[in-house]
Amino acid sequence: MSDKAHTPTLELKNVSKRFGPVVALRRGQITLMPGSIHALVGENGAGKSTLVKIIAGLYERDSGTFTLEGKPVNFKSTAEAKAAGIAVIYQEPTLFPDLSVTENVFMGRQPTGAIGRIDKAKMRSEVIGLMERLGVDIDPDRPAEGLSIADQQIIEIAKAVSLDAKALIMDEPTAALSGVEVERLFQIARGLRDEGRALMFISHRFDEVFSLCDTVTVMRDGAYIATEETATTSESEIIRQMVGRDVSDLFPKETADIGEVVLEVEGLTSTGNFSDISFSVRSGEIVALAGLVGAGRSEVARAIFGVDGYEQGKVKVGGKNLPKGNPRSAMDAGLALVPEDRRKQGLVMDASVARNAADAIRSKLTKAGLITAKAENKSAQIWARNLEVKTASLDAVAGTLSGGNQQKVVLAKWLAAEPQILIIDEPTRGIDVGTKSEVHRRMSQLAKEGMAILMISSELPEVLGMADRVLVMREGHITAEIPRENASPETVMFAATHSADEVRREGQDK
Amino acid sequence: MSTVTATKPASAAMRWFSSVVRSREFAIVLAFLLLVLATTLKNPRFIFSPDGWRDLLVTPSMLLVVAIGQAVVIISRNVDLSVGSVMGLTAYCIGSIFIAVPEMPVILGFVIGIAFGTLLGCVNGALVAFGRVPGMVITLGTLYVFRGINVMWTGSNRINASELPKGLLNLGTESILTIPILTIIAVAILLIVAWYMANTRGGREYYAVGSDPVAAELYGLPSVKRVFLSFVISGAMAGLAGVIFAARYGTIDSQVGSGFELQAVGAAVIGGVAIVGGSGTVIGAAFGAILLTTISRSLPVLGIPDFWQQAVVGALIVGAIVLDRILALRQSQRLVAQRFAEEKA
Amino acid sequence: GCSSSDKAAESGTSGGSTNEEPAGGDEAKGSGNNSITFLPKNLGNPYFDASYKGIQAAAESFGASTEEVGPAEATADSQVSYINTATQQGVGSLIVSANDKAAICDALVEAKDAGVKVVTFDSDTNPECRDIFISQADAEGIAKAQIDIVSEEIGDTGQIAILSAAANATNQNEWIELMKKELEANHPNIELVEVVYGDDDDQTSFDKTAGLLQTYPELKGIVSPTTVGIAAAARYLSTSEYKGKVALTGLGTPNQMRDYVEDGTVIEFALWNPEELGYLAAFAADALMNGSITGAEGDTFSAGDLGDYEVGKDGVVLLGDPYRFNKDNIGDFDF
Amino acid sequence: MKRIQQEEYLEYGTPGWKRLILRREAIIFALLVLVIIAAIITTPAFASTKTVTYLLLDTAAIMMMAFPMTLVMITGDIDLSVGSMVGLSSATLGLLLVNGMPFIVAGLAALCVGVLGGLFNGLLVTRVGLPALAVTIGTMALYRGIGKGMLGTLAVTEFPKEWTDLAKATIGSTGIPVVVIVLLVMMAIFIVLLHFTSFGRGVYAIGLSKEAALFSGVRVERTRLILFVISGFIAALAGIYFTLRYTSARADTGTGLELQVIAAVVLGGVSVFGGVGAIAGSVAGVLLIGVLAQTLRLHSITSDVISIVTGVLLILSVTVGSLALWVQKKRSQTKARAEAAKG
Ligand SMILES: Nc1ncnc2c1ncn2[C@@H]1O[C@H](COP(=O)(O)OP(=O)(O)OP(=O)(O)O)[C@@H](O)[C@H]1O
Ligand SMILES: Nc1ncnc2c1ncn2[C@@H]1O[C@H](COP(=O)(O)OP(=O)(O)OP(=O)(O)O)[C@@H](O)[C@H]1O
Ligand SMILES: [Mg+2]
Ligand SMILES: [Mg+2]
Repeated sequence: MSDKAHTPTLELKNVSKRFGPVVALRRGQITLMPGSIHALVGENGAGKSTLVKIIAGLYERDSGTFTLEGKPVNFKSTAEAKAAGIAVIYQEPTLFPDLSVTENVFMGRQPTGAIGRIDKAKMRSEVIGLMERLGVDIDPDRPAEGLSIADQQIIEIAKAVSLDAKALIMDEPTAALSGVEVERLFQIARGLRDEGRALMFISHRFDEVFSLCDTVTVMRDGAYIATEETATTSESEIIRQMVGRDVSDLFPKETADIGEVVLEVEGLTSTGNFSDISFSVRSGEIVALAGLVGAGRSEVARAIFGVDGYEQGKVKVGGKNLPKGNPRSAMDAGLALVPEDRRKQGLVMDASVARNAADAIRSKLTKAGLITAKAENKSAQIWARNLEVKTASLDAVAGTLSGGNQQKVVLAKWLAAEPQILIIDEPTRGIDVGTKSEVHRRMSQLAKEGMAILMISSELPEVLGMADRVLVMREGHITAEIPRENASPETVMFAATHSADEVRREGQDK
Repeated sequence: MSTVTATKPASAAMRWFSSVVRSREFAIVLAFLLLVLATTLKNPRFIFSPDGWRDLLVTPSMLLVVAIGQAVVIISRNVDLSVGSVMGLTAYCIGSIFIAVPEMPVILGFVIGIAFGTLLGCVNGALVAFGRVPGMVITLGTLYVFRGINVMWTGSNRINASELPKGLLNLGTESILTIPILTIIAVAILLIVAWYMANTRGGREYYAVGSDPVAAELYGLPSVKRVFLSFVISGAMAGLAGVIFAARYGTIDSQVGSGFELQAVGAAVIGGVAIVGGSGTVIGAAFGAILLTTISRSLPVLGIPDFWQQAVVGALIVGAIVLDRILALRQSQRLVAQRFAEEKA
Repeated sequence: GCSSSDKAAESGTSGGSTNEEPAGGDEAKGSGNNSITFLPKNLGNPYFDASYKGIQAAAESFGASTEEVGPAEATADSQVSYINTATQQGVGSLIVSANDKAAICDALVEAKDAGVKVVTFDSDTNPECRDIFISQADAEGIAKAQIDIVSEEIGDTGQIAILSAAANATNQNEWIELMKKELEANHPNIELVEVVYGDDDDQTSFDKTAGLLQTYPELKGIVSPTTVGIAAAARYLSTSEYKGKVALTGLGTPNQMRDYVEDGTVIEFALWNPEELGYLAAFAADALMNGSITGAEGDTFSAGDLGDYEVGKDGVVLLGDPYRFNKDNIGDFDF
Repeated sequence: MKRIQQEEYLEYGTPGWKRLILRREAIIFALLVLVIIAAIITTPAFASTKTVTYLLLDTAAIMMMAFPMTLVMITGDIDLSVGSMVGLSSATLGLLLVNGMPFIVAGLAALCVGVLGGLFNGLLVTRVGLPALAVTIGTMALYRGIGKGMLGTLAVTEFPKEWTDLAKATIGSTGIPVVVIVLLVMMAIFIVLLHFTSFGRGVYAIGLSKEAALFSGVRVERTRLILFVISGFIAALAGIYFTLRYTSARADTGTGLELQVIAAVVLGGVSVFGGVGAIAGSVAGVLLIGVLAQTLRLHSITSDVISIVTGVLLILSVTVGSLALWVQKKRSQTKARAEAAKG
């Protein structure tokens, strides 16, 4: 028993992996001990997800050793890794959209009865139990299609947790979650740890790393840097190891002159998503739209931009009505939307980085009706450089970029359009600290230059750090509007969890 | 406690009933019944005569089995355009065997036909699954190749009914309790495949693979095997259809089943199998096949002039898929409204 | 589809009957090229298979080489490609059964200009596009033979229907017109209730037969002037409750119809011998190639075992009358 | 490694010439040239102006339809109704001519029918939200059926001679048909449209991800609708060409043409999943099938073999690429392993 406790559940040493000319991983190393939660941190593109995929059996490593409970293994497929007791939550949710939530959780290992008949009732009740444990309310019979990223992530977690695995690997599981769900996840993770399983946790949020993990491994440029006990190291130490330098202010908010109202939303209603949403954004102002996951914030953004329709209400830009359901005219009016799902909405994953970066300014690049690859590349270069997108080349397929770098390309694409109003849904999801402060700095600067910014964020520090004004949504309604000086974690969270009336009453009480 | 157990079965039955009524398949069945009703009112012999009854049941059996296989392939996000050619080649193969060995038991003929179709399906499946290439291109290729082989083999030959053993031909008309044997075979296979697709791990994996192939791979599902098997099933079904053709029509030339691929895809799509994979049922596809076959049979009875019949068939196909879509939209709107109302309450 | 016997729809139409290629014969004679290319409507059709046998037999007797090419499906545009190819190859003569009387015309004219002798048989083109048309029988004769048989069998009274090939098959349509005239003139008690089109496809013809029988409960007879149609209809009838109650006749090949004649589904049907038709066409081609005829009206040539033939108006050569097959004589034929 | 060197990623990874050569279109073109050379060597009759004439006349209709089909398939849709539209256009033209309309009017009416048919397809796909495959299987039967119903037993064979001659005329003694001029103009238009306009960028984006395209301001539904209309229009044009070339208006004209067009386009490298393909590839695909068929026919090889060769070519066109990719992957992996072992 004690012997077992000292053999690592999973150990990789000197692992390398190349994709053609791109070296994704040069010297990957990690050791997961049973009964422990191990954090893996590193900049975007450091090779974390690649390491995960090697563990998962999706990629074959080029060199290095990989042992599972002391025995060398060589997975040729994800099925083999799964059979060996490794459960993986990938960075991007991978659900079957047409299948029900229940089927998604149990695919390939459904409980069966006589002659292989699936026991559907049993499966359903187990899923209900799982959802209860995770503290979420998702209909087990609904198809995965149309679930928000957060809900999808939760199902991924349910899937992995219900697998009775020796090692649970989680690649940024919390990127799409807000505080409440994160806390639930952590409780479960701790429970699994106490059962003696080995867990690996990747995140760009250091507060999470420190509150959950026992050990932390830092990677940089595809190579292992160091492993420390979380108890004996500090955030700034890790950031230094990770980035190779000190990161200045994470929320470099600059004061800007607040000007005219440029975006006005009046009584926007869409059945089942949100109702009676009214607010305005002025030039030079950063307005945050806060709330719990599933509050309907993204839906509001999509409706404003015209990707979705709405039943009632008006959207005005610079005093003029915006036709509904027409993204093109929204763009022409100076609107830009950085959507929440970069994989499906933000980028054409199979197109090149250059094409993607130039996608929002196609009409601007057109000369005499013609557009050339040269013009696209030129404009792409500028923004790729500004945001330090890490890619092998401009014609690399966007899907091969690391998660955070994909996010940067989406930002590049929309900043290139030089919008008057920027709606930005989870601007720094999956972005590393270094770049995060860079994105924040740039947002501040753009506001200062007169841009109106509507920022949807589930990260409270980001909301509090960046916003001039905070709008809080709950279940499709705006429950509070809080000026910067009054915004605090308590006020925002209270509004996010109570109805407008209650919030008002609470305010009067004070 | 007792009240709970007492009401539970009733509500389960109710739930089942309402889910059946709401299902996509139900709309097709309804359309089919209306069609049969209208035609029968016009001419009662459409079902109330021995031949009419038999034809009503037996004629769809060929498209029905092909549609079963096609549905499995489409559900796993592929399409099999070679079914017509597989069917033709199998029909000729089985015809030739029966001519060479007339005393061969008919059941063996079915086995050989299915085996031969399976073999051709394996060719498709191996190319698509192991080559990891789109099924549409491969099967468009094998559509040409199999048909070419068929023409080359058959030459100007043609198998006539008179050359085939009576035992086989009788199958085309014989029935048990007025249900034609070919129909019984087709329905039995339909039920087996439908059960397999709905209730087994393997069956559900076709849906998963079709719903999102990338996710299926990340998840560790045996996608290659499933894609391969879907084509094998489709081949086997097309092979069976070839034998049914031989039994029912008796005359086999080199063009048997040409153009059948699009009918099979059409049947599956009308029956609610999403062309992008991941959803639909083989039962739906089967009803699509029955509807499609019966439409073209009832038009002459309904007095539609011969020249215009194909146009009416086309209009009805379009109408059926539009209607299905509208019903689906209504349904989802109602669900959203319901959810919203519940949330408010 | 695999068609039956086609016949010159145009044999009756007026028009330039002059053969516009006087020099062609000499050219071919000089080149000594006597290869024959046979282009049926489509491959895989037993009717044309029999014709090709006749062509081969004839070619063997006068020492020419033969070759069969053609599309898998009976469409005019694919036939054009084969005609063009034959022109490029510079074959001696081309024997064609046309899928469309006009569509392949230009290609044939081009072939003629290049010195290829063009013989149409079974289904003709416009007369100016070929040298000679070998006609199986004249249209009136074909129409009358079928009406005669069906009227005899149904007692010259009651409803009948026609199961044709494709809706715009010229030869079929001409026969059907002539049949209507014949009915009107000589069989006032017979009512033609409908003409349906089986597209020369087994399955379609089979299902259309079923439709006819259901739609018209009083139906007494079916005429199917196409080999594919009559065989499919016979097969349906033979297993249905209408067997022996509904008369069936038309144009069919003995091998396909043998069983149905023997089991009483069909009493009598008509056709000519497609092998002889091919045989005659090959001899006509040979005569054109060696320059002994030009295809002008009045030219005569010898067709081996079949004896001597004379070219008629519009360059048409008639094989003879259609033959009626029944229980007594069907055993003598194998095609 | 330090911070990434900026110049490294500011350029394309592979040099321009290499990208050009490795493109699928280039490979198909190379194959086409090889086949032509082989045909010239093995087939004496091949090297003549007649070959050029016949080849281009035979493939003109397919080539025309291949242009819009390329775009439609790049958006991830498909149009199976084009073959039937050829028939419907032919029937419309014939019927109106028989009823005494001037040719120009009848031709314009046929083109209108094409536009309407394309619009109907497009509306069902974009407005009702039905899958293109399903819609066009239905309209394939519908349009063919309407054509058949309109013409009935009629087969029109009388056309103004100047028009039928034009359809077959060649430019001087070059053997190049006049219709090639039309094809070249079309090709130029479609190349610009697909490869050098914002519209074309949208077409690719739609094929790769409709949702992402929508979020980038691409008018997804409108683009798809326009493409269906173009497809219908050009199919009708091909119908008129067919009718004139064969001097015969029939409702069954163009039966099965849809699969031939799709086969050629797919051979030319257009992905059936959308997002991938180029006009040049489709042109090469059409010509490759045409030249092969022509050569085989000159060798008196029958249609069954031609159909087998076409099929095998299609299969090879995708499997060889996949095999090459696999080999490349294995090679780079071994290389990476070797390097890792050294370092
Ligand atoms: N399939 C692939 N083909 C080519 N390059 C790839 C591929 N997958 C990953 N890479 C490259 O490998 C590097 C490491 O990527 P990886 O996804 O492992 O980063 P990461 O550490 O997970 O970053 P993030 O925090 O942004 O998720 C990146 O530069 C990426 O572009
Ligand atoms: N297409 C859809 N069909 C059905 N339900 C949907 C659809 N899209 C979203 N939902 C549901 O609507 C609710 C609102 O989701 P939304 O993405 O707007 O939340 P959000 O506040 O933006 O959260 P997040 O922090 O994840 O961005 C969620 O419960 C989600 O599951
Ligand atoms: Mg990652
Ligand atoms: Mg959201």
